[in-house]
Amino acid sequence: MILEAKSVSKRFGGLKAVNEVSLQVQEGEIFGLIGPNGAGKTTFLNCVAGDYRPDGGSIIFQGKNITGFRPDIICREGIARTYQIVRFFPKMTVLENVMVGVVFGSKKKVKFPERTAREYLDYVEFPVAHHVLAENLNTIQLKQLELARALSTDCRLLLLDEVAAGLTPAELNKITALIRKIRDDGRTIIIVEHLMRLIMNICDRIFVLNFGEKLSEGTPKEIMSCEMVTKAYLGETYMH
Amino acid sequence: MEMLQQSWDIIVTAILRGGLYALMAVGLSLVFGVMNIANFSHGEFYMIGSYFAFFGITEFKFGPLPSIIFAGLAAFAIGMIVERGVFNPLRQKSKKGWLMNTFLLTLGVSIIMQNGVRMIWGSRYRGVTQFWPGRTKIFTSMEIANDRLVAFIIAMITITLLWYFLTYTRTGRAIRAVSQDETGASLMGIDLNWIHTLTFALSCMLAAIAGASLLSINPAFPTMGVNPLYKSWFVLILVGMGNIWGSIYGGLIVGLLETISIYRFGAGWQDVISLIIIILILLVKPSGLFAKKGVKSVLE
Amino acid sequence: MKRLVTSLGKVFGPLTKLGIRPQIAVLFFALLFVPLFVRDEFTLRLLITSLMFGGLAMAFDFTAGFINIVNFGFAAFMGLGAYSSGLSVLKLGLSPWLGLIFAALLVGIVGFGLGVLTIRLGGIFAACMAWFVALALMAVTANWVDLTKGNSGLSVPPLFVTIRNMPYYYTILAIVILVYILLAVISSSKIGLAFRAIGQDVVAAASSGVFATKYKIINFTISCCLAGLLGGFYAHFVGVLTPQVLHTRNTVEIMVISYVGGRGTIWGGLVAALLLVPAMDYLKGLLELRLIMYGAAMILIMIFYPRGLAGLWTSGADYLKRKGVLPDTSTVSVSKGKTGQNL
Amino acid sequence: MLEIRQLDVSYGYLQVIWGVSLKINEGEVVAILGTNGAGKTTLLKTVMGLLTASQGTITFLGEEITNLPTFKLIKRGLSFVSEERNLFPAMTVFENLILGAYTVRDKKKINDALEYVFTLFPRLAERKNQLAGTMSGGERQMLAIARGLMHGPRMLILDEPSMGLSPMNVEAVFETITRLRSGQTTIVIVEQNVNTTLRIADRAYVLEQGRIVLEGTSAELRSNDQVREMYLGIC
Amino acid sequence: GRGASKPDDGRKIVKIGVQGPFTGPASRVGDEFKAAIQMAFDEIGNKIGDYEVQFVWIDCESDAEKAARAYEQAIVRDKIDVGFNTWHSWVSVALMDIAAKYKMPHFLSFGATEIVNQKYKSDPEKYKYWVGKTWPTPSLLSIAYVEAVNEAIEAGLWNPPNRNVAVYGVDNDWGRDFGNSVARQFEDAGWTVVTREWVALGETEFYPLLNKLQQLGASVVVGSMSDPPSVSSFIKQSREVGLKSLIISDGLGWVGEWYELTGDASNYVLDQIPQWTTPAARKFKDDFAAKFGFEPGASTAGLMYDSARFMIKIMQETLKEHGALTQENFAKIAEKVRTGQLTFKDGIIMKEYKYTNDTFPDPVVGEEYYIFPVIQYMNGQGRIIWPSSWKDEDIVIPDFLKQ
Ligand SMILES: Nc1ncnc2c1ncn2[C@@H]1O[C@H](COP(=O)(O)OP(=O)(O)OP(=O)(O)O)[C@@H](O)[C@H]1O
Ligand SMILES: Nc1ncnc2c1ncn2[C@@H]1O[C@H](COP(=O)(O)OP(=O)(O)OP(=O)(O)O)[C@@H](O)[C@H]1O
Ligand SMILES: [Mg+2]
Ligand SMILES: [Mg+2]
Repeated sequence: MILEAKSVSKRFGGLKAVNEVSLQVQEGEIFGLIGPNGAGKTTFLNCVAGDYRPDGGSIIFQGKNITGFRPDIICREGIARTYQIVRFFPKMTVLENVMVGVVFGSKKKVKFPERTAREYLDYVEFPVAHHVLAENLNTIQLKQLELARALSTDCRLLLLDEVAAGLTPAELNKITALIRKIRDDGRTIIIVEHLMRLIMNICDRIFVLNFGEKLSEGTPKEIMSCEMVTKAYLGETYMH
Repeated sequence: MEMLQQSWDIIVTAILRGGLYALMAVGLSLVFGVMNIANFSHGEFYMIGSYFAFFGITEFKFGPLPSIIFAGLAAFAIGMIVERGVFNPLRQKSKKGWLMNTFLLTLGVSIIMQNGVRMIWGSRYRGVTQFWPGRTKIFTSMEIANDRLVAFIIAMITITLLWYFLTYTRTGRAIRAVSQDETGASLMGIDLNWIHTLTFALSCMLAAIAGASLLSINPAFPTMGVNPLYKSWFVLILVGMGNIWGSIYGGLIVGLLETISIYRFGAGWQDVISLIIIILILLVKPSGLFAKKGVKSVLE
Repeated sequence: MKRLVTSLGKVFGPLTKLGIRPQIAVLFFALLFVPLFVRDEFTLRLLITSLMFGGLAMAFDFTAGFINIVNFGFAAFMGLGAYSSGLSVLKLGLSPWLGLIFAALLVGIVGFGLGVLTIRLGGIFAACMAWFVALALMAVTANWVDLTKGNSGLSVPPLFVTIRNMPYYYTILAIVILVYILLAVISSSKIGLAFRAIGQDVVAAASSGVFATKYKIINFTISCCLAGLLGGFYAHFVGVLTPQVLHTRNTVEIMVISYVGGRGTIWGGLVAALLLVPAMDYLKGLLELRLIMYGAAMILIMIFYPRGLAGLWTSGADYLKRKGVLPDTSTVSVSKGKTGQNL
Repeated sequence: MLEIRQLDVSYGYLQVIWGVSLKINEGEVVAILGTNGAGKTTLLKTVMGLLTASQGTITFLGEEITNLPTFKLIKRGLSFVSEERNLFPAMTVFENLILGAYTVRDKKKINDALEYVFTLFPRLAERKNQLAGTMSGGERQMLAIARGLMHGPRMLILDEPSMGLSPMNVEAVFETITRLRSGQTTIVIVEQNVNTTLRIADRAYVLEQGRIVLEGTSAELRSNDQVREMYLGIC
Repeated sequence: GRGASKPDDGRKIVKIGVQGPFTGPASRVGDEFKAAIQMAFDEIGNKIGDYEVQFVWIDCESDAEKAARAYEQAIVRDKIDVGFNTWHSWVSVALMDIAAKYKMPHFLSFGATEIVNQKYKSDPEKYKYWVGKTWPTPSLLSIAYVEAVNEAIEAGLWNPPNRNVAVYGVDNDWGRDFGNSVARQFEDAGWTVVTREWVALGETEFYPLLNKLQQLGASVVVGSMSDPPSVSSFIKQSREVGLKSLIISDGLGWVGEWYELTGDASNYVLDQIPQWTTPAARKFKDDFAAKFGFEPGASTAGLMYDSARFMIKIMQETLKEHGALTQENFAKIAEKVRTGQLTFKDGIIMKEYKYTNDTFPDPVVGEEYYIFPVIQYMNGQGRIIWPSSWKDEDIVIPDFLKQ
């Protein structure tokens, strides 16, 4: 078990965005987190990554309680993430963007950050020259860049928030393969996604959130056949 | 008894002072909220408001109130010209680094206006001794000059009118829409250029009204805008951006802080005291007393 | 031409690695020899002032151009340096040289505090916080008459016994070279990478492991420390201090220089100072008209060339590279490359 | 109704749209498909005057509208629901809708329009006084579409209306489009959700790297091998 | 550029470098200075003997560094032969070093506070090129108020309820120096100082301060502010608040338009300011207003006019004694100015401008030399009430101050 959340809660004013959520993620699995818009998926990721401090509960990562740690510390502990709305350094080159992760993101001291950064860019098959300013990239390129930066922190656990949103099926296939490759290279992944095709395809286990609370948990098959999930999330007429 | 009397004095003084700070701050806030411009030439419109009121009275022989209105309208016109001549061209060219670029533009406008006025009208002081002679008794013992009272009332009426305009009229709603989402607003059929020009001109008008209604207290001279500018920034930062009613409280708070520190620590320290308190407040509430997180608008 | 540049590139290669631009190295070299040719005391004084403003603009840019916080109270920190250096000489009996160092340290500490204060604030709020601290400092300087003599002004002993400008010239040149090298080296190091990262997206920086607070504080401390040092020089060069030194007017002046020079470049501010300060001096006879022109120039530059002189240089160099006049040596080019469009 | 001829658009040096021509007839639902970054949004924004065309012409109802400012296009009966929604977060649902009718001066027409969108989206009527910024993603999308209908547009342009929505909400959005279509509004829709889109569209264009590479009726496209491979993910 | 040196065509030119705040926050003063100097030199056809006078206007912008730089430029580039005038004390201090460096005699500067005296006294030999202050250290003048008030009380014109005095002032070198010295002088004369209040430069809101003063109930409220908006606001608001004290507002009349700003609120207020008393003075005032379109202030334009004419005299004397207007010769004549051998008696404001070794760099203060009469304002007119030998009228005590 790499990550354990014990009744994690986060409130915004009166709104319980995440309410007593407990879950466990096993080492080396792809863990899907789904739920309707506003269910609290992003908020939960934010709690894990340290962007929000949970109001209650605890988060254990590799046996260490990291609840309420600063995001940069959590990053160096080995949890990296991408954002639903891509975040990057617009006035830096592609290479420098990744170097930030290489230099500051891990506890290990990297001897040749530039070379390492290039390796990660190649790893995600980044299609654009490395000296281009990030502000000139398009959405999919930015998503790849963000992925490379997240990986470059040498993380054990990767949190992906809607990486596939807005991709065409062909692009989807590529990203699916990439996610698999990342997992096969020994990293654990939590993925938040609305695209059922992707989720059902690659997840080992799926966790469904609704109104900040756990609705269901299980293998993709179990989830698909779960009536509650169909009702709250997929919709009656959902068809693949 | 004396304590009580003194507290009343402090409060009344603070209110009178704060009302005009609020009027200045509202204009600043409007431009910041709608156009995302941190305007450092706001004080210069206060200054030309003063000048126009002076000319209204001495040259055109208007009465006090018409002079103030005249000053407001004249500043409105100048504001339109400045917006069209300075900010509009930049907007058409590029919106990169907008906040800082426009900030420098406002500094340029401020320098030009200060020195331009000095070139045209010289640096002599132009003032009138009184608008509305006489004093009014407030409470049992305190008397206040009518000028000051009327200036305060004008400020409050202006702010209320502005609030009504923004809340209930079609154009007002358009201004608020632009402040929240420019692209969205243009997709509603709102002419952004016109709204920007209007907003800037309105803000200039508010500053000019403040300057004009204080003419009998503050004679007009080229560098007079600096102090009110600072004070309105204090208010704006204290209450947070984009909050008209907040600006009134903010004006009163800054007024009160200054008044109290004058009483308690002597006049020179007023800035130190009120700044330290504003800094402390900001440490606790980093985006201002009344700001709502993540929501940018001119009116809550 | 191309070969010349290439061989120059070899000479400056190691420097470039540290982020020190060859053209600036050439400029410093030229400045070293200026007094051999210019024996005119006034020109030297003008150069001293220009260099001083250049140094200030670089230190200002270090914060504004990198971590993207405009220290709108910058002049006050320079003024604080001036007063602390002056007072340490007058009250503690330090030598003016020690005074300079004392000022740098003290203002560095204050900058540290400012960094702590502005940690939670972003954008315009951080700028205003710095400004408010500065206004408060200025008011204290004016009111703490027992210590500072307030608005009457404080006489400060000079750095040198001689009254010639030459020693001051070399002192400020040394300081400015030091400042430039320090800032260039830092900003091209890992720390500089962190500065730019938090300047562009704090959240992304944090999730990449950058502890923004730490770097913000480091940045403020360094920038203020240098402002203090230059302030100390100001004090002993001019010989008299009033609280007006801390005035926002001066911040605006420094800011304009740094912006005209080009944001986030360090060297832009220095070059801009060497052009703007003499230009403004030359136009002195125009009185208000000069300031009106100054304002108008500011507006025109911001509208038509917001990237400043450095931007002009870069696009010029890019143009030459495209024409093949200059070799394309840069590994990290700022030019807009053609982006691949698809996977 | 809308005709685009030989349109070129660039961001700075970077040209994104290359000689695009297309034609949309009254009453049609036309889909524009394309990979990420193909330039769909760019194309729509240029039509709406949010970006400037460097070459080519756009005509609407027989009049040239190339590079007219956006607000004038709204007055002529175009409406655009953007990818980013562009709602006014600090205003209520009601105020958002009223602003949708900014170009309409007639009170009665506004009220009629309000009634119409409230029958389309009963949810909005319930939430009339909620701030738009506090609504969920699906509700926001409904509001954006409703707002786009408030001035009674002759043509509605939708940019990825289902992006980021849960499957249930996606369903709801497509249902709305079908209903609008029966209401005689011409619709242009850009979507990634190719499958569903082709089900409701009459015709479609395929945009690739800023060029139109295919066009035809939905049925034609659905049976086209290239489309099947690229967009439907059927290999 | 202006870097031209002297023409070789035989024309003789003397270049005089005039320091002043010609732009910046104090430019109002600079305007008056410039105008008054031009008046004085126009009267002599801009000629000293066969020398044509050329001015180099050196703008200090109210900033020590800029002033010093401009001064060095004037010396090195414009090759001025002599320096003249300043306004701020801190500018004086910065320029003293430059003057010493180039041995440039610099005559008659306004910068008046103690800091200038201290710098001079720290090394009189080095700073001997800094020749004379146009305005004495404030404390030398303010004693007149104490004497005027005490004389009125002794003469039975006024029976104040107490011997308390409240001191206020603008928070700068001028205001504080004045306030503190007048406070000391009142204390020496047996009065009690109940408060000292400093206000920010440019402040125009005095309700809190005035209410405080009113509650303290001092018989005399004395102070100085240097900027007209503050002064006029203070006076007007003191009436609005109903302050029941005799107000001494040093410097109210510094700008010509003071009465337009304060109106009758200035009635009964005491000030110490030179008046346009002599016919020559009144003529100057009228000529000035006609020529430049604004009212001159007696203590700025008026004093400057005297100062400029003293300067003319110095130049004429230099020419007469040494035959040429050169920097060295001006330096020689400086000795005579400093020791009182060369004085100026034809001023429109003061009886005699004179320095002695004892007073230097201050001018000799006294009824026959340099003194500001104490005046009381009534309906826009200032009437001299002290010294008795100059007196127009007795002090008038308003009803609200009578017991
Ligand atoms: N900073 C915040 N302040 C106030 N409310 C918030 C904040 N962040 C999120 N919320 C609210 O918390 C709830 C959960 O939001 P969250 O972003 O976690 O949803 P989500 O599951 O990621 O939805 P989506 O699929 O649309 O991205 C929503 O109702 C949202 O409005
Ligand atoms: N503001 C911009 N500056 C520079 N290039 C841009 C800008 N916006 C978009 N582009 C580029 O233009 C191209 C087309 O972008 P556009 O957003 O139109 O694509 P799209 O088809 O709508 O893609 P998506 O499916 O992601 O919405 C992309 O390569 C993108 O990188
Ligand atoms: Mg989310
Ligand atoms: Mg798009």
